[in-house]
Amino acid sequence: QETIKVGVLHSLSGTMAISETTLKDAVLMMIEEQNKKGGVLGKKLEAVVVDPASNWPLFAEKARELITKDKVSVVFGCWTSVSRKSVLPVFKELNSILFYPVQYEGEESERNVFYTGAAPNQQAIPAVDYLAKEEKVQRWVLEGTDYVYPRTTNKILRAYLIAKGVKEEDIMENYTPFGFADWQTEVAKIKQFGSAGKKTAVVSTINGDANVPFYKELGNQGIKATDIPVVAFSVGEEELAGIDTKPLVGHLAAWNYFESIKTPENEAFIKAWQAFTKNPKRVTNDPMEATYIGFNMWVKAVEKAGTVDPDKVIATLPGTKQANLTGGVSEMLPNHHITKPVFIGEIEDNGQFNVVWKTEGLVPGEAWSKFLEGSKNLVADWVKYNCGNYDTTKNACLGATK
Amino acid sequence: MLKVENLDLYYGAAHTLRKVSLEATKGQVTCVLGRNGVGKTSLLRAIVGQRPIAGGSISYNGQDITRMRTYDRAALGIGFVPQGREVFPLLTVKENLETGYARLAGKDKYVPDEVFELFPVLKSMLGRRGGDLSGGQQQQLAIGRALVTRPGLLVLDEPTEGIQPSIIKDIGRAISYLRDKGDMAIVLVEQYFEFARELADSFILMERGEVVARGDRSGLDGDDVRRLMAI
Amino acid sequence: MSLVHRLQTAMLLLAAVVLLACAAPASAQTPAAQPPSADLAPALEKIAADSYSDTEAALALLSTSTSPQAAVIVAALADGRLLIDAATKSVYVRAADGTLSAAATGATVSPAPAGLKAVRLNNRVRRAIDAASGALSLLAPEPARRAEAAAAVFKSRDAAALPTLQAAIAKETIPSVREALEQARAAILITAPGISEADRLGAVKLVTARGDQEALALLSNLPADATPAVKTTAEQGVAAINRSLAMWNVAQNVWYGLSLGSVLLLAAIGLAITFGVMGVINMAHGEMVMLGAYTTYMVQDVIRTSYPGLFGWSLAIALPLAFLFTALVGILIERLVIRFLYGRALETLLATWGLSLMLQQAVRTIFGPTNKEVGAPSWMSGAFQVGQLSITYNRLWIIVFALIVFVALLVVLKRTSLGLYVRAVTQNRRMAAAMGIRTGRIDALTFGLGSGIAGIAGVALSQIDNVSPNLGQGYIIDSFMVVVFGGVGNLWGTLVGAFTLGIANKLLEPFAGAVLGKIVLLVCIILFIQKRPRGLFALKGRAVEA
Amino acid sequence: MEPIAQSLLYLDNISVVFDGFRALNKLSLTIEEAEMRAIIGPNGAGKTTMMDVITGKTRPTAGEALFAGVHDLTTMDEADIAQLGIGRKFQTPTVFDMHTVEDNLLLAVKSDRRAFANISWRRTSHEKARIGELLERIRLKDQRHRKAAELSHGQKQWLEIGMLLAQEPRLLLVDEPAAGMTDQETADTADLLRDIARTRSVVVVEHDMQFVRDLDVKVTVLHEGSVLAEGSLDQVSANERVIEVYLGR
Amino acid sequence: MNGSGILDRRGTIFIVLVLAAGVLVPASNLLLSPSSPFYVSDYLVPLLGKYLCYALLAVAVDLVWGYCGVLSLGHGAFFALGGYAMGMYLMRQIGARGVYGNPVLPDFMVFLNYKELPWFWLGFNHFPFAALMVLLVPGALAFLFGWFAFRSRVTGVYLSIITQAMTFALMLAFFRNDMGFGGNNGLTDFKDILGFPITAGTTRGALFFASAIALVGGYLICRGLVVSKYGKVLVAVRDAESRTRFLGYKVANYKLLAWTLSAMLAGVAGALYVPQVGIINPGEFAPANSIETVIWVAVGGRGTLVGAALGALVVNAGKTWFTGVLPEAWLFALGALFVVVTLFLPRGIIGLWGDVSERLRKPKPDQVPEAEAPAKAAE
Ligand SMILES: Nc1ncnc2c1ncn2[C@@H]1O[C@H](COP(=O)(O)OP(=O)(O)OP(=O)(O)O)[C@@H](O)[C@H]1O
Ligand SMILES: Nc1ncnc2c1ncn2[C@@H]1O[C@H](COP(=O)(O)OP(=O)(O)OP(=O)(O)O)[C@@H](O)[C@H]1O
Ligand SMILES: [Mg+2]
Ligand SMILES: [Mg+2]
Repeated sequence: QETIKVGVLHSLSGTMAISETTLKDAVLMMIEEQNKKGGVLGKKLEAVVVDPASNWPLFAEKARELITKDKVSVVFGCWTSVSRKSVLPVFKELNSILFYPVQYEGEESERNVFYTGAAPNQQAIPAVDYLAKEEKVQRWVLEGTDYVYPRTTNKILRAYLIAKGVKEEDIMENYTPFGFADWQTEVAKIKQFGSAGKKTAVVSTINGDANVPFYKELGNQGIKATDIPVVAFSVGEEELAGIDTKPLVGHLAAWNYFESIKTPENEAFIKAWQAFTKNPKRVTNDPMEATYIGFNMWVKAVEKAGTVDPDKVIATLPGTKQANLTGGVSEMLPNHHITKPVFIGEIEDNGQFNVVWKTEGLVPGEAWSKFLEGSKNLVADWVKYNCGNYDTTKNACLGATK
Repeated sequence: MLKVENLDLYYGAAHTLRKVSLEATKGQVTCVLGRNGVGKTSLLRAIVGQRPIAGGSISYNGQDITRMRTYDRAALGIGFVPQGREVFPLLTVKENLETGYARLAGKDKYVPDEVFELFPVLKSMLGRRGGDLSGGQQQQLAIGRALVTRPGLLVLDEPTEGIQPSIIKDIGRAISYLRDKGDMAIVLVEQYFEFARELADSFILMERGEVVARGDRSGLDGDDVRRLMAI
Repeated sequence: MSLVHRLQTAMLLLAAVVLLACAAPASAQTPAAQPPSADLAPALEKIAADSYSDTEAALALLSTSTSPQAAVIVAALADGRLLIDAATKSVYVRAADGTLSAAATGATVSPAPAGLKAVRLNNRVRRAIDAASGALSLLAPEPARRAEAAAAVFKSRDAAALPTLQAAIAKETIPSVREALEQARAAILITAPGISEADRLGAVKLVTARGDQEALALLSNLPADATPAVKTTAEQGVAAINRSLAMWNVAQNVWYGLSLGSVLLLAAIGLAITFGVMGVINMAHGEMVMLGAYTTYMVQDVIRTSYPGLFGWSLAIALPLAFLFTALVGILIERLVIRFLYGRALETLLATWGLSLMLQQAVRTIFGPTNKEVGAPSWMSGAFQVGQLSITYNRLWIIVFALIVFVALLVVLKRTSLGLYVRAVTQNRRMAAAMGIRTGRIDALTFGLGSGIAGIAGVALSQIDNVSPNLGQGYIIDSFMVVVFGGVGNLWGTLVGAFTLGIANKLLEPFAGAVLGKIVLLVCIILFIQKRPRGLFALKGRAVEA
Repeated sequence: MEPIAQSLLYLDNISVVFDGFRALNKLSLTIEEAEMRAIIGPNGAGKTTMMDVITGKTRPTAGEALFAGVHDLTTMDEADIAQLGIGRKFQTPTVFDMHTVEDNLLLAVKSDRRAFANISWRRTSHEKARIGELLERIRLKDQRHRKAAELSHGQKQWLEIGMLLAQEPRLLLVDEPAAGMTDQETADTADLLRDIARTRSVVVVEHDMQFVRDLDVKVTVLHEGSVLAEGSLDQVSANERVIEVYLGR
Repeated sequence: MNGSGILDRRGTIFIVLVLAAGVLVPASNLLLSPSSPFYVSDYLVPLLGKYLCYALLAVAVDLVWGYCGVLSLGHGAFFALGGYAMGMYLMRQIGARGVYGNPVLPDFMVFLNYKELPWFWLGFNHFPFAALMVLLVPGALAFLFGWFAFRSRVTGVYLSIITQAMTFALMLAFFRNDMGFGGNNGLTDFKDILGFPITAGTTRGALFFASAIALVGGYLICRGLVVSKYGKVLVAVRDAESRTRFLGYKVANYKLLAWTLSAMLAGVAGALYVPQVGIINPGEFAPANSIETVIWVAVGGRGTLVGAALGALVVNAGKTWFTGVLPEAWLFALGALFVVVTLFLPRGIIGLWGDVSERLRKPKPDQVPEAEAPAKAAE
């Protein structure tokens, strides 16, 4: 019987396996469920899993393999920005579809890519707003791993904070290398910066593995959330599963989904996930939800278009709506980003998050930041302009993007 | 004591030892003679177990040791002074000597006095690293080290190489002393003919991997031997 | 707010606190009903609304409440035991033993109404709780709690607590607590508006004596109405504190360096055996460390599920197990693979690299790719101060532990025959065998020893790093760097190398930042090796060149 | 200073100290052009160390070492010294194990030592002839294509002698050439060296008195790092001290 | 003959095969219809091209490791530098087609608020300049590094570890966003090369062909070196460095020449690699990459050049294949491959050829001589 092939492009080994393997399993679970419902367009879905091994050129190679050799109709994959950047040209050249489920720095909108994770305006900015309003934070440490997502996010945040009247000297930006493990000096620096008499918070864009030693050191040096709260954009339930969270209670994370949010959809999802992984303790997290939304949007779009033909599916996707797991309905926007609610959660001692704040409605993802010099005039609209970087001052689509 | 029969040995495809037989008995010195490259060292290495052999048998004290590992042979009491000294370069002189304790019972773990009597220089250099010694000193260390193991069979490959004349004389005296004690068999490879002639109780003479002559001490003065040792 | 009014509130507060101090412990024991106190009502009303700002406001009310229930409520709130019934807007306290009582009266309520939910907390509320309970427990009977309360007030600088503070200081007999209380008062005196110049000057002096970051913060944020005299004294204080802090800072960085060095030492020391002594370019060394960490995880897992009481001992139990397990794996590896490669040092790189890939994947398959939680026993958590030096217990223990391992290893290698035979075997395997040394056994034991030590390093590293399949990868490069920098084959070199690199790194980091600092350090290593091509503790002489 | 400039090798007051141990102690020695000198002395007297100093392997703690009156050997590196024309045979034979016997000689044959020059190298007929000649002389003709690692100890000794000859140095330092050779070969080596010494300077270290006698040259006895006696073999053999520390009774 | 001619039989076969592939692969991709059994898919062309680049890198590593005994754990750095030089050229070629439409600045500079091009980017819009830099930058770095290291007589593991430190430092540096090389994301989204669209089949084919030529050229250069007397000296240096000095050879110069040349070849390999995989980022500097390169060489057969290239091909093809068919367990397969090769093929895959052909010629006794040289501590 003929099947529709779905590519799964997540690292199963190397440094990123720790995060990405979960997403691979998530896609497999959704495919299984979809097949139970009869598949798509009357055909079963078939997953093609490859391992790009946390190696960025290998991502491009594997993407090419999936599209040309395995002839997949869509790919769910990537976590890091660089892996996405690495596969972009491949998806453009071979005209296929990528669903990218992770929060990222924005400044991008491609015809072939659908971004179901948060853009900076769906995570970073609300988090800062919350801290300023609820915690009366006046002094900011922007602590990140030295790569493009933290750099860009912090650039946006800095511009945003300064626009809100925060003084330059009340912002400290600091970067550490990937996999940084010895946080003593950095944490001491934060402590020092935070003892200047003004309420201080840390906005953490620390990536991956470096988080665990960071939080362990915070705990050791006795920095409590009530003194200097840390709000993180890449620490979720999965990461917390590896830490003793008792000393971390009260530190924050900003996401578009938390496992602890009680909705029927979410409960069903968690149950299905734990059954699928045969592990009653397995946690869910935000990128999984983003994968879930993306997957279902794709299914809907394919059903609606009646074909898996990339051009048709790409044209159909904007406007597709999908109920997310937290009670709202997300919509794929013409800029290929989606609308999402934003939640702020505080870490609890059981490794879950207690939602302390959420946005009123859903926030539409913005591909281009208004706070960056280069992009403040850009909009992405694949429906109206068929362009990902339309310059509203020049009324022209920039560059060579089709 | 030691009985080597019809030994065959190859290096790759090169047939280096051909049906070599040799016997050594307690209280006697057996000399292996021959020009450069005839296979003397290869024979000794086969005896101590450092070279696998293709055919033949080796027995020691009636026990077949043909397939035995080197260290097990050493444990039986085969002591070896290799060509090229092979002292442990980064161990001190003392430590080099102590490696000989491996086969000894606790109460025997000391360096016998005769070692230092024979080679007084070792005593004064106990703390120096083996590799720092001069060539001759290393050679003395190598012999001393073998004596520490209280061997029942002592296998010496050109022990006088690089040693000053006075000590060569001492070594000669020591070998005859050990022989005369009667509890040790000695296999000696020696190019220094005078030295060999004085010590040998019996000898074999090799040529291209084969034994071409054998006999007791008196045979050494034969013309054959002189001719075969010549270039 | 007029002065009179303020005095009145202060008196009230004082009375309340005195009352509370006597009543609070009693009321915790006996859930006897109290008459509802009128001033609790508005607070409870706010709490019932369950919004963070309302709860915060309620706390402000509670901290001035005269009711003995106030302390009970605050404590319950802090622990998440304060429940509300959304339907009736009533508030309950659940005691530690599970009994439910009405918050307003303390009367036991049973059966418990359905649909109770805990009052939600966030950081702002937690801070308010701290301040309130600080104010409420300044006169607590236990000195430790009083000291804590003083610290809380020092932080909150809540002027309302001033009268209570005065009372507490007057009563206080223990010098250290008294000092804390006085400092708390000084903090209020400096920041609160309308304090006399003399008071402020005294306060500034007191705070200057404290000499830490917080003192600095206080002194550099004087209120607008500070007189010039106060300002200059404060400025002098700031300068003095800055001077002493600069010195302490260096010391602190050296301490960080020592601690980083000890981690490097632990990670490298097993390699100093397998690589330094045996000459195996052991790329699977990091995986041995990882296996040690996973052993710790397993031990803790068993303890958590079956013998929770033993948790404090988990690391002590894990140590020998990790050693044995990794040593066993090491011996297996040696017997199955490495032993065929002696004399082909470079090929061990290839084989051990292959092994490291397989071990990583094996762990990933068995335990999953995500981090595993390894907890810290209580004696490993927290920090203490030495002067302005903050020393964390886990780092301290790791340093001690690293040194113990080092010394033990040194003894094994230098004082036992195993050590001698190992070195003999690695220098000349063939000759060692001819001396009667059982080379195979020595090789296996040595590799086992090196691996086992890597394993116990894993136990220690599980305390500060991720326990994930990638754990080992993060240390392998540094380990090689340390061993080589110190001089291959020299244990002292490894020790000195580890601490030198650790301290250099930590002294550079504050200036250059973490990334540049590391780059600078690497360049320094490259240059250093030019000067000493065989490492810090290079062997010299013929023995080496030959 | 006159004689200094004339002598090929001039060692003056050389001392070498290894962590406190004096391996050479104010050693002075001169070797003339086309002179052969035999050096004997107890094990550890410093003979090899002296050669190490001359060839740049060991830097003396004090003293002066001049070659041909102008080159200060204590400041030059090994390659430069070798290029001056000082060749050496080591006490333990050191040859290039992975190279064939022939290539070992080829590497030694006097030629341009610069890297670039050797890239565009073609085997000259001169080289070919020279190597053939040497192989003949050291009796390794049959082994020419074997790897040096496969040679026996004595064969390696010969190969190294061959390499020394191939360099055509002005000064040959020969450390125990006869060790491990049969008496016949020892005599043959002596012949060879005498032959060479007609045009070049040679310093030989040996413990084989028969060999030294065959050489029939001036003998220097070293002891504890300095010269103990000098003269013909018969003269020094009669010296009581020499007998005591070296020859034995 | 003992391999003294530049072209022995093995080498000839190798060159013929590579050149044939260089022509046939693009040809069958461009000329045959996809249904033909000989059709090489669009996916395979750049993939095979990548292998060729890796093979060239392996040959470069083998020159210094196999023949000169310098175990470089940092050759990835030269490869990556060559790649960056090419990447910078390709970035400049994008011109105003970037997402921000800036005619001069690459995208990442626009959103990092660069006002003008950093000086070290100047000139990279000219291909000849970039091509020169592909050679010069790795060459100069290698020369500098080698000049110090070889003169100071840093050898063995000490040298290996400082090469590793070098590539590690470079990796950290290039990861820094402020370095002006795009940080972690590196350089990507290239549009065209020498005016030809980079994704066109013909361009791909041409790049593949160029890689084949480069591999053959690199091989010939290295082969020419190692069979010359220079090569014999290199081997002598590898086996007994100090002895070589006593023969009057300036060891440092010999090493330096091979080292620098090797780095330049690695740079060329990197430069050809980048347009074919479409991205260059600091991950290429990762020490693990360099170690892997060494492993290709060992798998193929150290000190044989052809073996090195073969090893690169086999390991990478294995990796591609395993990551596709055994995504969850491929590390077991790859790890096992390494272990098995070490244990059973001590002279690498190419040694198998030697063994087989030797065995065919003369049967030898079943005695295998045990490892000969006494192991020296780690060197
Ligand atoms: N490792 C080896 N591989 C191949 N051939 C070897 C090896 N070792 C020795 N041979 C060869 O075997 C033969 C015998 O060598 P062996 O060392 O036993 O000679 P020998 O009699 O001890 O000579 P010498 O008096 O020079 O020490 C020689 O021809 C030598 O070339
Ligand atoms: N690096 C070193 N450290 C300590 N002692 C050393 C070192 N190198 C040499 N020696 C000592 O220096 C002395 C001189 O050694 P040298 O090798 O020059 O002696 P030699 O005259 O050549 O002796 P032989 O005749 O035994 O070869 C010896 O006692 C040796 O132990
Ligand atoms: Mg021999
Ligand atoms: Mg000597």
